[in-house]
Amino acid sequence: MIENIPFFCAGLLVLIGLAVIVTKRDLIKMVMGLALVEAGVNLLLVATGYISGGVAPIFTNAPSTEMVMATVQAMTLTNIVIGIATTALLLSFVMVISRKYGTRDVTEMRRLKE
Amino acid sequence: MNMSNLVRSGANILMPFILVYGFYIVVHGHLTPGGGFQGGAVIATAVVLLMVAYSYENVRASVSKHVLKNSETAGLLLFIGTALLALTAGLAFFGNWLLDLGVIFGTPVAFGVNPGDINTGGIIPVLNIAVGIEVLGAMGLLLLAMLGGLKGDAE
Amino acid sequence: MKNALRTGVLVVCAVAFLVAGLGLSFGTPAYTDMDDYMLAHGQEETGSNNIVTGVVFDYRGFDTLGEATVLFTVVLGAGLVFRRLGKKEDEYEYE
Amino acid sequence: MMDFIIANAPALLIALPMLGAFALPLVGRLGDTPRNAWVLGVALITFVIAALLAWTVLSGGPVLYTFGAASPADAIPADSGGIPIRIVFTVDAMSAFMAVFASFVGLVTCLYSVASERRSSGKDGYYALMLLLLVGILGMVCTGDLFNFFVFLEINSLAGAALVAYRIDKGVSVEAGLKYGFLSTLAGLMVLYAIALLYGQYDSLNMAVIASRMSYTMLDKVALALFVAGLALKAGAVPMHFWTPDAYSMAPGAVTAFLVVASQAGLYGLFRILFSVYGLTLSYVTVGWAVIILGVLSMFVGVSMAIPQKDVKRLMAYHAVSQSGYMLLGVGVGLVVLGDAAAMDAFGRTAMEGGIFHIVNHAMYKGLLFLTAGAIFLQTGTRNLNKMGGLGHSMKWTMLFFIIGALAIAGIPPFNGFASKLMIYESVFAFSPVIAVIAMVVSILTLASFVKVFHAIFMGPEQPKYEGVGEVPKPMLAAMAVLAIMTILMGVFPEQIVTTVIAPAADALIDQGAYVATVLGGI
Repeated sequence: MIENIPFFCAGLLVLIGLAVIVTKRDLIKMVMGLALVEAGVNLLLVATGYISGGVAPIFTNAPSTEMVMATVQAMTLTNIVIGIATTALLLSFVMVISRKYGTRDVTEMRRLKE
Repeated sequence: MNMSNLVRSGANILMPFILVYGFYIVVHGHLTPGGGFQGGAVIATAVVLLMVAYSYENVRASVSKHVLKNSETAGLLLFIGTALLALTAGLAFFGNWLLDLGVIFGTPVAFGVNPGDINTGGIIPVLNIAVGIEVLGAMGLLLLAMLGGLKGDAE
Repeated sequence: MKNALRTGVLVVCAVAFLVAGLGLSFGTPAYTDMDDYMLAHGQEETGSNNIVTGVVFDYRGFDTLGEATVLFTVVLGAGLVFRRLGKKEDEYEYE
Repeated sequence: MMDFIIANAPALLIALPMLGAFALPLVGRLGDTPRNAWVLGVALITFVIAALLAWTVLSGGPVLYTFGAASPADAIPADSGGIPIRIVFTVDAMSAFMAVFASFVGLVTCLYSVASERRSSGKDGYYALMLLLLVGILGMVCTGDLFNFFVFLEINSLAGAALVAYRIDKGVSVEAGLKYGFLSTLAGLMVLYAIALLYGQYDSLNMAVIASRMSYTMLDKVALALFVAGLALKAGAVPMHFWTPDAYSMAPGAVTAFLVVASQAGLYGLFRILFSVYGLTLSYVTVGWAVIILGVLSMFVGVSMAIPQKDVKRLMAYHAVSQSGYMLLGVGVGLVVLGDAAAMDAFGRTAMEGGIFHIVNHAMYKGLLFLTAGAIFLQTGTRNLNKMGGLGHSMKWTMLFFIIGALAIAGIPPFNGFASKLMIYESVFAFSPVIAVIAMVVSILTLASFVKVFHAIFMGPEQPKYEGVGEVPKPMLAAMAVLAIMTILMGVFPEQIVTTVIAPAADALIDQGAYVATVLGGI
């Protein structure tokens, strides 16, 4: 059980992110919560690919040929870039909103309620 | 607003090192940790450094949006073009058509630990460079767009 | 009421997201066949010493194209929301 | 040349619109007309390739495309132990069907945008995003790889969010775009978490391999719950529907029509996961009932929220939620009887065919309705039903198209909505009469709602403030006419369409063994 701590950490990060999204009212903080969820998912992805005693899967002057899984690392790289892109787009939206509305408080975004 | 002389001189000195380091990460992507995305991001931090050291207006004046946009488009077209060329070589989309050809990047690699040669990897270094150019342009554009939005300078 | 609902949702999520630690075993995955193949054949098939780069640009190169596309999409999107609107575009007030 | 295109159709289907979008900043410098021609050309070629691909699939069985392999068809390398290593596109009848009508709607909405967005700024970005949204949808429906699915889901979400925010509208559109982008990204991350759970257990990302190794452990159940939650959010089913009215009402008309298809790609993903990845290992009765309950809730909540709306696009958006309930209901009934061959033959297959048929029908008539709403907004500058009236005198064609769309959505013969709803009523009645009655009541409420809207917009005396209002430009009328003709055609010849296209698609979903065997070879 204790050796599974990376998985628990990943789940915990996702949970913290969700809690931030649910409880905070500032749009920027909500986007930060989303980034936390992303970090948790990335951690879970990388952790699933670990093999005990393995080294990074790069053969240039490698210390041994017992290596960890490569696919998840590639997936994590992809997801990191996607995450940066998403965060940038959402933050741009928040910037426009806060300039046009004069507030970032989510409870004051009443214009789309019926 | 301009930062102090010290910061600006430091930025001037660091700038070439950042560029060279980013370029190194891009072209050695198939041998050492790194690759197009990472290297492109490192080069894009040079733009950030400029923005920190000098004012946004100065950077806007010296770093042209058109150059960044062109480099983004060129990188993407090079990327998808390289992948599409595999079709003409009789392989599937994204086939490694430069592999084992013996010409540039085409040296075969055997299994096992080795010191690494730059001219291996087939289309991988080409794609790395393409992605590097694209990420540099895209990150630069994003930063300029968001900073421009911050200053209320819409365009 | 609303707080109770929130807490309930979070508790359900907690169970869902933490269960990964109970089912998987860190360091000793059950199946490793796909990645074993990549480690064994990656150098010959992609010519790249860095297997991660080999996966990113060769085995899963199509994902990377998608990733570059995401970046392109975001640059377009950010450019659009910060654009200066034309004179003929009247901004519609939502009522 | 033809053989080359057919052999590489799945790759070209994605690569061409991508290339078209990447080159748009360059083409856009030449001016408006070359850019519009470029966009329409790319969309048309994509549609032709999708049709070719569908023809190949329907005549010769599912198509495999392995990216980066020496030959596209050999998904499994010689000494890999019988598993695919690279990304594999698995295009079966269901995927091909989705791809064809998605690219068709893409073409039509681009044609409509040529006229409707002619006065807007930033059109290069707009058209590039339209093509990228098309790329996202096509990738989602064609791929056989879970992580690839996630990547295209993100392209779909972000392009959609940027398009929703396109009009800005003093920040209100941007708020809707933020809501859409935020929730879609959250949905995408849930899907990715589930993918990581599956990968950690089975070390594969290929749907067929995972299906063959599936043992339905505790983790698989959690992954299933995350998949359903994420993809139902993306598809806009109740209780995760709150982004739909905002996003659909604030986006430009053409974008809204296309966003309907984008959320249907989420629905496709849900069906693919349920049937092809989990399939019979699933506790299908429980999950099937869950899908049915989602469907009935969507139908009922959607229509009851729609009736009091004053904003015409918001009203239509709630109807979209309500209609997606029919699809969930039909396919849910099929899922409940998945393991029961007799019940499946008696009504399950018909229910699934009805649900899948309703997907394409909904894309056609709802697209048509959103396009007419966009046309009305373009000419009058308002979406408020109370401020409209008497437009029937000046916008006769738009009125005609609106009538066709409204009758189709209410399930009146001879339009296509009737054909698929009839299949759903019949089969669901055999399964549970109560649910069938609910479905019919929802249909009647839909009709009532649209009669009201029709009256508010088109009837009454000509109003002086709309004196200068005339008919919309020809490209917009052409786009609406194409969708209207499809709506009528599919309503007049439902039998032919169901036997040639829909039945193979339903079979492709039901028969999990065939899907696995397509990729892994005969088992």
